[in-house]
Amino acid sequence: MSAPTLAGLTGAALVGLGLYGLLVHPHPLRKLLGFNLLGSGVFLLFGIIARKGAAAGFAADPVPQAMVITGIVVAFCATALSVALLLRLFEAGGAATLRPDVGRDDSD
Amino acid sequence: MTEFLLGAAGFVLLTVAIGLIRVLGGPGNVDRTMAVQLLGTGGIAALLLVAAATGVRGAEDVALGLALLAAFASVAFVNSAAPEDDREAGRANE
Amino acid sequence: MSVIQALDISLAVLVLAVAIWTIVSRDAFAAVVGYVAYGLLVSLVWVRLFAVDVALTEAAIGSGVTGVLLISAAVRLRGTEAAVAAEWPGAGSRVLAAALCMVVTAALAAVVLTMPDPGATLAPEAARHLAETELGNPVTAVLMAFRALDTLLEKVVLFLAVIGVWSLAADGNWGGIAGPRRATNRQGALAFLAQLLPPVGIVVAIHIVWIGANEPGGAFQGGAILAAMWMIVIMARLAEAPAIGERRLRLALVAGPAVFLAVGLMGFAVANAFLAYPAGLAKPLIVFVEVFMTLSIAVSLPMLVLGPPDRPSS
Amino acid sequence: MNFLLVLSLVVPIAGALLAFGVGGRWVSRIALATMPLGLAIAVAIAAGLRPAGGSLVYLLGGWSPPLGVALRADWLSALMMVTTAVVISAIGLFARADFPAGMTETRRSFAFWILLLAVWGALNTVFLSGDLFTFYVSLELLVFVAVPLVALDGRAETLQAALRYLLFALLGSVLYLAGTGLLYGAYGTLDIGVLSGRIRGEPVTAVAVTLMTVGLMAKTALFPLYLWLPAAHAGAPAAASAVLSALVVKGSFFIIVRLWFFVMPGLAGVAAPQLLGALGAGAIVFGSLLALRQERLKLLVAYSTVAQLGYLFLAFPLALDAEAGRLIDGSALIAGLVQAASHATAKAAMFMAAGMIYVALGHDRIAALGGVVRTAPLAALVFLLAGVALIGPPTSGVYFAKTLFLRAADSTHQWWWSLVLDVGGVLTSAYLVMLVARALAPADQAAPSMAGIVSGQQPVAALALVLCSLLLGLLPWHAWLPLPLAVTTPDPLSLDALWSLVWPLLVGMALAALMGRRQNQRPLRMALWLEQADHALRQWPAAGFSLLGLTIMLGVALLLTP
Repeated sequence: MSAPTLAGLTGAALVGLGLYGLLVHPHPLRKLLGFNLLGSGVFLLFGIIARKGAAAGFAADPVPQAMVITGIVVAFCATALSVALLLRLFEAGGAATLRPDVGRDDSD
Repeated sequence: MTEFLLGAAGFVLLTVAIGLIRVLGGPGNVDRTMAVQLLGTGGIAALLLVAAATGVRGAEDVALGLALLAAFASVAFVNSAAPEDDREAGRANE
Repeated sequence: MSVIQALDISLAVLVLAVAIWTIVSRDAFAAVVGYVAYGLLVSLVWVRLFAVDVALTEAAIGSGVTGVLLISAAVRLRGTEAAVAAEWPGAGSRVLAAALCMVVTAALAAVVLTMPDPGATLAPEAARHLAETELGNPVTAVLMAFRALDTLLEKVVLFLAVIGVWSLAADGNWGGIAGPRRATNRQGALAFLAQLLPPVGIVVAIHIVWIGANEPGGAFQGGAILAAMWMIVIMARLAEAPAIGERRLRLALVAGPAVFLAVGLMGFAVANAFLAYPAGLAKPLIVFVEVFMTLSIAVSLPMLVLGPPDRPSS
Repeated sequence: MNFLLVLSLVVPIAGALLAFGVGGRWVSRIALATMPLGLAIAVAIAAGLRPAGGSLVYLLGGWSPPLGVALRADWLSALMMVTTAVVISAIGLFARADFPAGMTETRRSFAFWILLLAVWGALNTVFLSGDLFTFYVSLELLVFVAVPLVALDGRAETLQAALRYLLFALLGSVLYLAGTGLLYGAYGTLDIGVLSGRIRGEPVTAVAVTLMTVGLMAKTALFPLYLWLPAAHAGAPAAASAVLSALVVKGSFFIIVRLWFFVMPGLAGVAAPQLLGALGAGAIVFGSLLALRQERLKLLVAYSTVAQLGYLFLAFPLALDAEAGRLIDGSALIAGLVQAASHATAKAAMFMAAGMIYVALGHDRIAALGGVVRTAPLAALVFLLAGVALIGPPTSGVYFAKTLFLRAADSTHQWWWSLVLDVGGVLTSAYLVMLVARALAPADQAAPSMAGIVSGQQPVAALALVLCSLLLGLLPWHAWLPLPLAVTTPDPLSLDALWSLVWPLLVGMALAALMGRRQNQRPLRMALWLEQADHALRQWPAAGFSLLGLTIMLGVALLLTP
């Protein structure tokens, strides 16, 4: 199996793992880790596409590479904003849960 | 020569893997932070070996970046893991 | 099986193992450390995919700065895990969720395995027009010329992220000093490291920005390293974090997108299209824009990691 | 002429950067000064598209696709851009009182005005982009605008709502990005025009389109993926809620439209559009019934958004030409977009009215709305008119859209969608009738203590928007749309027109009486089930299952398409 295919399969597996972490793990920080794994799996899919697009003397297609760089930057910004929100939520409410306030509109 | 470089990279990666198993398990957070240092050094070695063997240009800069940022991660750990009372003292001082 | 294949497979196994660790580990801090290790390993994978620019970005952002951000968050959120643990869905739900996620993975794996080789590509197009950009690095050409709008908008994303983080401040702290208060201990190894590393880091960062035009590297990777150096200095308490009301800070934050936008608008007049560069001046203009983008990145990243202002400026 | 496309996104973004650089009192001035400019640009672009069915193209940097990125304006872009410009300008006018420019810079007003400009730039990018990856970046721009707006008040519950929104929206973006990458890998381009010529009905297309569509549905909060919407839209300040509910969710909807109608119109098959329509129908019924069960006015309006978003997705099954086997960008799509524009104007006004009522009464508990007609007569009037606009009297955009939808349902022999439309009208009437009944009740004895005073400009801005929505049906649409359309406005005093207005109100009254909240009375068991289902769907595990299940259903539907 070639290196790009292997990387692509790793990416596919990471997408599943990240998705599971993001959807199932209750702690927001761990959801965020899941999101980052998911994103990085998607980027690896771009990586295999770039590598299989090697042509014209380039070892990899530059267009998907550029998109991944943009994607990594955006993912970082997203992580930073989430962390800031989470820490602020923790300070304001003393808890770090995403469960919607039970009973506010179901109390009766 | 290529095979030798790759073999060496594989060996480094193997030691890193074994180290990771030991280190990620803890028990303390300091132990775990060592995992990052371990990979910082081991990863750079493996990276340079692989790059040399496969003829990837520009990998030296990745190695430089990794070296700086692995150190940076440790700094962040030391910084955020500073004992609470130290912080309280700081608060009182200012 | 050749040596390189064995190496690729063990690398993939290692990446997946660390990724699984970050999901299943009980302790949030351990998971975050696992994630930092994961980022380092993934940048190795990127080198294997001959995408050195991406490897550099992943090393700098994906594991470096993100790692620091998450490590400090994990430390500050110590003790919140026990309360949240009660919200775990039941075992049946978890198995079902895992099965559904596996379906997604299987679909993607099938796509990967049936992907044609060589696949569709824009590399020949990029190669044909590379000379017009006067650059040697095709990735930089895509980022700064062919798809310049996306890069410009990405810088606006970064700018908005800073506003988003700042907007979480308490009202009374607006304009104050970014980030939580730090103790004033100036002694020790940390301070020494913070004096030792930055000179090296600054040189490396300038090198990476400069060669970005022709070799792997560029504004973001260089800017990220500069940002890391500044953060080390702040963390070691050798310098105070800036107040977010400071004019200089604000100008530095918008310099990158603003200069990019201005040069792009200049294209209307001198190169008959928005975001076009006049012939013969493309490379100098691109480097000019990249210098300001590096500055903005080097200032934005620490703002994002430090968090909203926590106290009024004196 | 074509350079206007560039200006329409550059002007608001440059305004945001400038406002940030200058700071202080200038932030709101720069934002307000940008508004007439942006409005003029949007109108000029729309005017430039006047020979119906035309389009404008701008090649950025002079690079042509597939390597470069192109901006394209057509009638969809023009309609949405003008709507956005009008709504943003009205919100700007409305927000002047809530986010004043004082001598010292304040956090709320600094962030709000810059974000308002940024959301404009992001939306114009969405409407003009001809490139799938530029869509991704602009989607992210929208996230980074919307989340801080939700959290602007800084209370713990709004912070939590913002975090839930952020995480779910990020998930949506990543899924969208994955699909984009797969399409690029398969066809070597991201340009919509080039891609539509190359795309084929292969498994990779099915997987990519599934991931992208589900990601975008999560961002549009299409039922059942709305876990983040009620708390986020109800918790933000009124002006911000108006931006979020009227505009931001339309951005991701617009990209779904671009993807299905302009990238792969021939590959949608029969099952997948029906599935999208069914989710829309689910949203209409579920969202409206839940709106009836809310205790707070802003939550009611938010659930009404969940319901109204459902209408937009009826465009997919109704646009399907079964014989040709493709989605036609004809009257059903026009109906969908006019519905989007009508909802944008009416809902923005509704949130403004809810905000003014909150200020006037000091609370927004529906049970204690009595006397609002005297305390805040203008706000109550705007709210009522906005509700009427959503039901759709003959001059309104909603009526125009509904007529086209019904006509499409008729001509494609899909009677069930007409039924959905009728039920939707009845349900909308139901919560409006319930609110009117509450508002006309005598005032509470306890005098409102926290009450404030609504500034004079605010009702004017809201009223202007509501009138836009109410009169949208009278616009000479045929000048812009790609096909000749004649929706004759019936004589509003004719018996038919009156009856079509009265019967939903009557049935709505009955429903409101049955399902609404009343004191000292046990609610129907069905109402309790609904609330439990809603509560479950707003939890992460259930939302996750819905998302994964939808992914698999849509994927199977697309894979099985011949």
